[in-house]
Order: sequence, then C-alpha cells, then structure tokens
Amino acid sequence: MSTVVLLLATGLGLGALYFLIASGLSLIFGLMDVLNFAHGAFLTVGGYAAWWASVHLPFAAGGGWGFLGAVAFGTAAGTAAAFLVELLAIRPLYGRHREQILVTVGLSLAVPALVQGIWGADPLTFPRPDIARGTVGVLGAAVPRDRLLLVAVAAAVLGGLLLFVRRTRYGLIVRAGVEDRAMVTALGIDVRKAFTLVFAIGGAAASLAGALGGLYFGVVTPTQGVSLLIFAFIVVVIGGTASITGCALASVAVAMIQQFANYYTVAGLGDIAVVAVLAAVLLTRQGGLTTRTAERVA
Amino acid sequence: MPTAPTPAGAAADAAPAPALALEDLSWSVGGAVIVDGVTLAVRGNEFVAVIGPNGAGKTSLFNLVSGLTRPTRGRVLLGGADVTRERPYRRTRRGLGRTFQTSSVFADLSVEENVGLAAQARSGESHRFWRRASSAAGPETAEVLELVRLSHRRGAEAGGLSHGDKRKLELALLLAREPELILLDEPMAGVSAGEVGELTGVIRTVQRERRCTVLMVEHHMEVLLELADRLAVMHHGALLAFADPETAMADPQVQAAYLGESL
Amino acid sequence: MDTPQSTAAAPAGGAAPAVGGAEEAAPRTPAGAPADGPPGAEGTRRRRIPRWAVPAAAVVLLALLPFSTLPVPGVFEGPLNSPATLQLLATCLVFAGLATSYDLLYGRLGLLSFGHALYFASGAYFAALLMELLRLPLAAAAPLAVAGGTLLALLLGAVSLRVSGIALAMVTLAFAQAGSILVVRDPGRATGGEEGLSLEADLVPDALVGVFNTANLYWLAAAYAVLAAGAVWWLDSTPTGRVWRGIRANERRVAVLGLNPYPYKLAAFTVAGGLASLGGVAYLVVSGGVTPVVTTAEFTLTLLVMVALGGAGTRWGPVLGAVLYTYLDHRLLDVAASDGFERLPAAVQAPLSQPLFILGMLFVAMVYFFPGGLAALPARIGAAVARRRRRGPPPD
Amino acid sequence: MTEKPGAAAAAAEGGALPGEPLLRVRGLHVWIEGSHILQGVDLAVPASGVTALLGRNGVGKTTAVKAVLGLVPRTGEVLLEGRDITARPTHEITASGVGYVPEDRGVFNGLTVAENLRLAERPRGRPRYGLVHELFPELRKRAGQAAGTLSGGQQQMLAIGRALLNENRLLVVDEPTKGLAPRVVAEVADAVARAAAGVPVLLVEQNLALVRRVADEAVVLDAGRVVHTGPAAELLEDAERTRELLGVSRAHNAEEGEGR
Repeated sequence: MSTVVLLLATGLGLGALYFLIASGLSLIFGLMDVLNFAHGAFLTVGGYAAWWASVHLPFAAGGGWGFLGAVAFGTAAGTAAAFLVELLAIRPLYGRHREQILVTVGLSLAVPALVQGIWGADPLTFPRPDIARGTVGVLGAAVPRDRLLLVAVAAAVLGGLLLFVRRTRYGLIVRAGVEDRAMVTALGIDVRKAFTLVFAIGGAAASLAGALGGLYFGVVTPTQGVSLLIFAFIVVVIGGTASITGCALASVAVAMIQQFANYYTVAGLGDIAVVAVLAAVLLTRQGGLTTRTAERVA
Repeated sequence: MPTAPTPAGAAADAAPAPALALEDLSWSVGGAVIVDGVTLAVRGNEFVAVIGPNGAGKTSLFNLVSGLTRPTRGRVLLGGADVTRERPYRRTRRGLGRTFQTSSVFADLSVEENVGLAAQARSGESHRFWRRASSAAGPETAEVLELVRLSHRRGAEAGGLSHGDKRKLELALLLAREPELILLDEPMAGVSAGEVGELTGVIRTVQRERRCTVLMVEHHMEVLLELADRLAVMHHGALLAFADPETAMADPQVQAAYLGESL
Repeated sequence: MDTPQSTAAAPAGGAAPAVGGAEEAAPRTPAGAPADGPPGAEGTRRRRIPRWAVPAAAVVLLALLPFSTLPVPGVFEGPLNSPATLQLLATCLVFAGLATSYDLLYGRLGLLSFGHALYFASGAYFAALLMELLRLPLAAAAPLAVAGGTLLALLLGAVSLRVSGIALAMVTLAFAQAGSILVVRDPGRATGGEEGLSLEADLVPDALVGVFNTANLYWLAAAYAVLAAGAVWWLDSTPTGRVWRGIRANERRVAVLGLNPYPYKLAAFTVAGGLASLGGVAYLVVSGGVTPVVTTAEFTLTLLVMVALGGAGTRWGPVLGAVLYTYLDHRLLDVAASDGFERLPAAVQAPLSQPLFILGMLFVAMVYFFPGGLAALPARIGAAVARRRRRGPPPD
Repeated sequence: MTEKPGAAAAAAEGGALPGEPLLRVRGLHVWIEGSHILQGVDLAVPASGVTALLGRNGVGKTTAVKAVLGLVPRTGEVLLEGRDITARPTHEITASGVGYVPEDRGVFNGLTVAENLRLAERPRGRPRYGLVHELFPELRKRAGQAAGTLSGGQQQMLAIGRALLNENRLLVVDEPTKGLAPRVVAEVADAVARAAAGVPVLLVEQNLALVRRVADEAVVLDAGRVVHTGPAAELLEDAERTRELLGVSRAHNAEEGEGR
C-alpha cells in the first residue's frame, strides 16, 4: 500500500514536471504551429540560472527562503531567453513553419552546448532547501516533500494558465488564434504580440520546470532538457492542443505509466511502455493533433 | 441490388447499371447538413451539369462520389458496384476521375512528369524502380498533352503555369488515367474569357471521343446549355431538379434558388 | 527514347529540366516579381555535359585520393593520405551517405522523421552484438545487421506512417527514444551502456585493421557513400521516384490518381532505414566501435541540420552538408585544443570550445540568410545576376 | 426599384470630396503558388453607398478583397482616404477603421457569441453593442452559446454584427448569402442594407437580386482584371451584358432557354 502511495506521489511529481514543459509546448504549437525544439533549452537555462543564483547571489543562497529567490531568478532568465528567441529568431520567419522548426532545432543543439562549454558536462549538485527536505507521512507512506512541492507549483501554474486563457483578453486572442490566426488579424489585432506573450509564458513554465527539476533529480546537467522534452512531446501528442486540462491529465497519465511500469517490471521498460501507449493512441484516434496538423506542416 | 431509382424516369429498365448511382446520399458535419438525401442515376456517356448557388453542396457531393469524404448516410454505386466504403484510389481504379476547384497539380514536377505520373498510375508501372521514369511514360503522354493543347509547355514546371494552363494540365492528368466517369469541379473558374471557348472544346472532345460520362459543376450558362444533356440543380444540399436543361431552368423553384429571385 | 514526339533535347531523366529544356520555369513565389506576366524564358543554353559526367568524375577523384600526398595546409593537419586525414574523410563520407538516406525521407518525400538515428544505430549495434555474442565474423554479421535494421524500419515504418505531419515526427522521435533508452540501460550487459561497444578486431579482416590500413577504411566509407547516394539518385529517376515527388507535392492528389501513397511511403522509409543501417555497419568499422551518442534524438537533429545545410531534396546538398558539418565538427575540436586557444579570455573560450554551439548558431544564421542551403547558392546568385541584368530595359 | 439608402444622403451631406474615393486600388497584382490571380486590378469605392464586386466563380473577387486587407501578398497600390496603406500589416489596416466579413464568416467556433464580439472590441473604441443587439436580437439571446453551434444564418449575423461593433470607415463584406436558406438570405440582405445606411460598403456577391436591391456601383472582374465599372442598376438592366460578364443573367435565361 505504502509503495503504491509513494509511486503515486512520485508519478504526480514527475507529471507536474511534464505538465510545466508540455503546457507551454502545447500553447505554442496550437497558436503558432511551431514545434519548439528549443523548449528544452529554456529548461536548461532555467535550471542553470537557478543553480548559479543559489551559488553567487546573496539573496538566493541558503536553505530557506533564499531558494525561492533562486527559482525566481531561474524562471526570469528562462522567460527572458524565450522572449528574445521569439522576437529575434521566430518572428522574422513568420509564416514559414519549416524554417521556424529548423531554427529551434539549431538552438536546441547550440544552447546545451554553450552551457556545457561554460559549466562543463558533469552534473552539478542542486541546492535543497529546508522546505523540500525530508518526507511527509501520507497514508502510511513517507512521501518526499519535494514531490509535494512540485505538485503544488504545477497546480498553481495550471490554475494561472486557466485564468489567463479564460479570463483575460490575451487569453481570448490566444484561443481565437488557435482557430484562425488570419481572422484575428483581420479584426485589427496584432496577433504577433500574442505569439511573443505565449512564447514567454511557455518559456517561463519550462524554466520553472528546469529549476524545480533540479530539485527533483538533485542535479542539473546540460542535456536534462532534451530527455524531458521528448516525454513532453509525447504528452502533447496524447493530450492534444485543444485544452490545458487535457494537457495536465495526459502529463499525469504518462508519468504514472512510466513510474509504475518501471517499478513493477524492469527499469527502463516504463519509458518504452509510454512509447507503446503513444503508438496505440496515434493509431486508434484519428483526430485532435493528428488530423489537424496533417496538412499544416511538411 | 443495382436497380437504383432514376428520378428522371428516362433510363430504360432493361438498360445496364447506370454509370453512377447515388442513393439517399447525405453528409453532415457538426449538425449542419451539407448534402441532404441526394438520389440520382447517370447513364453511360451522359453529360450532366451540376448547378446551384455557392455553398449548395456541389463540391461536397463530388467529394462523396470520389471518396475524399465518407457519407453519413446513403450509398454510392459506380457501374452498379457499391463503392461507398472504398478509398479514393480504389474508385480511381474503377475508372473514376476528377478535377478540383482550385488547381491541383504537382507544382514541383514538370508538365510532362505530371502527366507521366498519371499515365504510370494507370499502366501500373509505378512500382518499377528498376527502369527510368522517362521511358515509362510512353507515347500517351504526348498524345494527351496534344489533346489539351499543352505540348508547347512540356518541360515547364507545373507550379509556374498560368491559371488556364493549369486547368488544362489537370484535364490532362485526368485523361492520362483513361477514366470512364469524370467529375469536373468548375473547370472554367478563373479562366479568361478567351480560354473558356478553348476549354469547352477540349471537354466536348473528351466526352465524345473518349466516350466518357461527365459530371461538371459550372456557372457558365452558355457552356452548360451547349454541353449538358441534363442539369442537376442543387440547393441546400438537396437535389432540387434533375432534368434536361430547358425543363430544369423553367422550374420556378430552380429560378428562385439559383438566380436569387426569392427576395 | 521510345517516344517519337520527344525531341532529342529532352533530358534523359526527369530530375534536371535545366540541362536541355529551353523553357525555364517561372519563379515560384515572385513576391517582388515584375508586374506583367511571368518573366520571359531565360533559355540560356548550358554546356552540354552528360548527366553522368560529374558523378563519375567525383567517384574517380574519391577513389584516387589516398594516392595523393598533396598537403592542404590549414584545411588538414597532414598530407591528404595521412591516416588522420583519411580517417576524418572516411567519417565525413559515412555521414554523407547517411545524410543522403535521410534526405530520401525529408527532402524527397517531405516526411518529417525524427527517428533516423535508430536505424543507423541498429546497423552498428546489431553488427557489434552479433560479433560479440555469437563470434560471427564481420562478413557474416554485416549483412545480418543490415537485414535486421531494414526489417526494423519496415515494422516501425508500417506503424508510424499511419499518421503524417507532426504526428509522424513525434512517433518516430518516440520510437528512436525507446531504442536509445534500451541501449543506455544496457539489458543483460550486452550493449555496454554509456561506454558502448568496440569492434572485435580478431573478427575483422586484417585489411581493415590498424593505422596502416586507414586507406582501406577510407575506401570502404567512400564505397558506402557512393552506394547510398547512387541508390537514392537512381530511385529518384524511376517511376517510383516520380510517385515520391508527387507525394511531396500533393499527397491527396496522388491518391486521386489511383495510387495508394502508403506503400510508396513505406518503401521509401524501408529503403532509407536499410541504407542507414548499412551506414551504421560502415561507421562501426571506420570508427572501431559505437557509443549511444548515435542513438540519440540529437543525432537525428544533426542529420536534419546536415541536410538542410546542404540543401534538402537536391542531388549534392545532403552530401555537401554532411561533409562540411562533419569536417567542421572535428576541426573545431582541434582548434579548441590548439595552443593559441589557451590564451583567449574565458568568455570567448567557453563557447568556442563547443563545436555544436558554433554549428548550431551557424545553422540558425543559414536558415535566415541562405534558405535552400548550399546547393541553392548558385541558383540564388544566378537569379540575383539575372535580376540585375533585367533591370536595364523595362519589361513590356 | 428599391431606394438606395446611402448615395443620395451622403452626396447631400458632401462628406467626401468629389473625385476622391474612399478606397482606391491601383495595379493590384497577386500571385499565389505561381498563379497570377490578380493581373492589375484598378478600382475605386466611393465614400458612400454600396459598391458591388461581381464576377463569376474563381475570377479573383475574394482574392481582391483579401489583397485590399493585406491578407495575401500583393503588389500595387491601395489607398484609403488618400493614404497609402499598401505596406501596412492587416491588423493596422482593419484597426484604422475597416470592418471585414469574410467569405466563410470567420467566426470562432470554440468561442461564445459574446466572446466573438468581445474580441472585435478595439482599445479606446466604443463598442456599439446597442446597435448590434438591435439589429440582431438573436445575438443577445445566444450570448453564452458557442458560435460553432449556431446555424449558418446566425453565424452570418454574428460575423456582420462583429464588423458593425466598431464605427468603421469602410465595410468589406464577402458573399454574405453564400449557402444560406432563402428566408435567411432576405434577413441578411436587410442587415447589409441597414449597415450600408451608415457606412460605405464593398460587397462581393453572387446573388443578383441582393445586388439589385442594395448596390449603387458595380465593378466586374474577369480572369483577374476589371472588365466593367458603372452604376449597378445600369448593368443589371442590360441582360445581354450581364450574361456576358457574369455568365448568368436573371430570369431571361430560362425564357430564352425554352425558346431554343
């Protein structure tokens, strides 16, 4: 019983990470048709910036509230990176989806390489604040606090995104833009502002995932982003781009399958089980992402 | 069960199965009925013009017949065989061909290669990876290009053709497959007045010399009256009339629907 | 020519309309085109060189290269036939063949596959495992490995190609990731995990072992590159290749012509996978081993960069892109290890020490300034010159 | 003959300078995928009344209005009230006072009716909900309903209502009656007529009865070029000319057909 609870908690924690990455990917893809390979780079930036802040910045050091400062710094750095990437790299290629994908591919190779050039390829130990230390007893299981922290943050981000999309004018523009970008501009709205905003929001969520991922894994490495990104892609395919809630559910489902299969079978089989689920979903469901995007790219 | 009802009542009972029969064919999307219970039978080598106001469901009807969309109700029969569940390429192999409202040619391929691709699709040489494509095209490519009067543009990239030439190339793609039943979706759309006459001539030649059955969506009245044996008038997805042009055009309902006199 | 109507000027194959055709195609998207009518035919008669001449010359040059002692200062460390240079060239050629096989999918069919690394890695790992576990000689392990890789491509392609577009990209990426995870997890201590596997020298013919035989490795790699490029070029000129290009241009239209696109796509996927696994075997022999690096998504992305750098869907683009990329990747590492590099300030040193950073940024710049890649450069320059010339007399 | 709401009134007011049209298009060329769709279109929309853009299917009517709005890449010159807007992006052109009702209505299916309208609000603008709800009471009743679940006619009302929400200098309406039932066509025609009372309209339409009722000027396109310009009534009176230019004429067609 306690094993199941522990697995559930760990799965939820991982699902929270996936959600933070996939929600941005899904928003960006839904609105702009850009398959953003650079999303992993934002994650790397977020993780390393948070680590750097905890080492070098006085307000971000220490085991207590300083950690929040480090996470905030990491998120700010990742958001700024995403903002600049959209403005300088994506926007000039407006309407040329294949070139946009190629640019993000180039960035996804270059940014981790740069990070590796500066801080080396070895994993760096990530600071662990007091609030994320130790365990909490839940139904007889000792659940690590950092898992609960992740879930709480992801839930807050989910709520914030839902509020943004449903209640704000830009959320309205984003929802309309996902349906028909040209018509949004024909209503006199500069849809590119929404692009930049969505890219920045996606970058913020991804870099938050990078900072908190350091907590989850205990370390940051230059290539952490890429492997998480692939599972986030799978989440986007399974969850579709239509709703943020769907993305959250798919994140949790993928993480749970991975955790339980990895625990009860051979380690590594969980990852492969997720791929099998993806294949099954793609082959049985003709709709959502599958049909909508068939004509758009390539 | 190939005894499809023939609304015109003209087809003899003993005649072979109609080239195309539609039975209560319907298609709806998200609650909106786009094609609404269309039943008709087209005889072999007949020329049927499908008319109706924009948005009446003409192109959707063609999509159902060619298999690009699946009907929500009803059946499609080609030469008496039920093809309702068959995919587009299977229907093409049964002798069905169509053109599209917006020109749909292979833009990166040359004119000759476009036709060659269609010709090899018919001759079944497409899987022959051991020979050169240029020797697989055969003389019919040149013949077809001659027929649609495109021989002089043989080597040009199809994407760079003029609008009228693209339409001709589309016809050539169709003919290279040697179809028995062809669906032409507004072949004159966007074609200059001078080219309309030329295209009309090409289409007439095709129907007479190649003994094709033709269904054509078109808005040029003169062209229709010159070519069509019967008019099928559509309105709101339903078949309003299916009769010879004089009778159909005299129908007050048709006048109201098509010419907008209902205001 | 069995078509009496086709004139003698008609090119032998469909791929190169520019050789004999008097009609130049009008520019594709003339946003800034002259206002009236399509630009007139610029039917400049090109030199009449047979189509096979350039490839044949390239093959002869490739074959003779190890006999040359020509020093190329600045480009290579030693003379052309020094082992180090030949080893680098061999690696370049393996990737040239591999990139060409990837371009069959990406450039010629327009299929966005992100899992090509899997089939390359399959060839290399299958061969290495067959040699390690069953003690099969290379001559037996190689065909088996290629067969295995091809079969894997057939099976996974059959599943993946049920979807298209971005979904295809995702599912191929995911399959490749599953393969990568499998290799790194090292099931049964067979794949060597992060360390990878090294070539069992005693199972390899002596001619392919040792520094003195680097020329043989070079020839092996050259043979693979010629085979892969030749196969793709040949297929491109056949009826099947024409269907492929039709699928890239308009898949639905192909279906309406009465051809089911699926088997044609699967055929291309399988051929590309087979050529990639053959490349994997060649890579194993040339580099004396294999590591999980070649299983990763980054590796497929690297292939994409090579192809796009050179020019997707063109004859020489993938080859040029792969050679240039691989060469720079190696040479930039050498530069970073050189003496003068130490004296650079740290802020400059860190990024420059990472070839992937430089190549990634170079690629981004290329997407902006040279869309269409290296292969499109002559045409772009030609178009620019023509535009300048046309500016003289006004168009009628 | 029905009365023309705009022309006489505006001429009396003398709002715009005579000879200075509201919208002027010169030498408009559009290439799409290598096809030369518009081949030098010149047209003018006067500062009042309805200008109908006519022509058979596929001659480039929709492309022409999209080109005016910058929705397709084009060359040439587009002047709005004398100012060159050719280089402006679409959102600036429309925000400067051009309402647009596209051919396929362009309502956002996933958004509610109210959200569709809210999206059209302009910053610092004063949305005229009163006018829109008075014209189309249905839109108020169905405010919370997803636009995708509306009938075709209701969606068209929403599209027109959305364009009327702001005070515009020009209204561009592309085939508002396409695919609508006859009763709904009449309603839409009413709506267009009432809209035209307050703002000049560029109308693409195939339904000649609607054109006859609301249009003042007619511009006819054929194969990417303007082939006729003049008062709409004059054109429609001339059955022979109408048939020549538009491929169909009114009921004369059927009568003559019988005579054959």
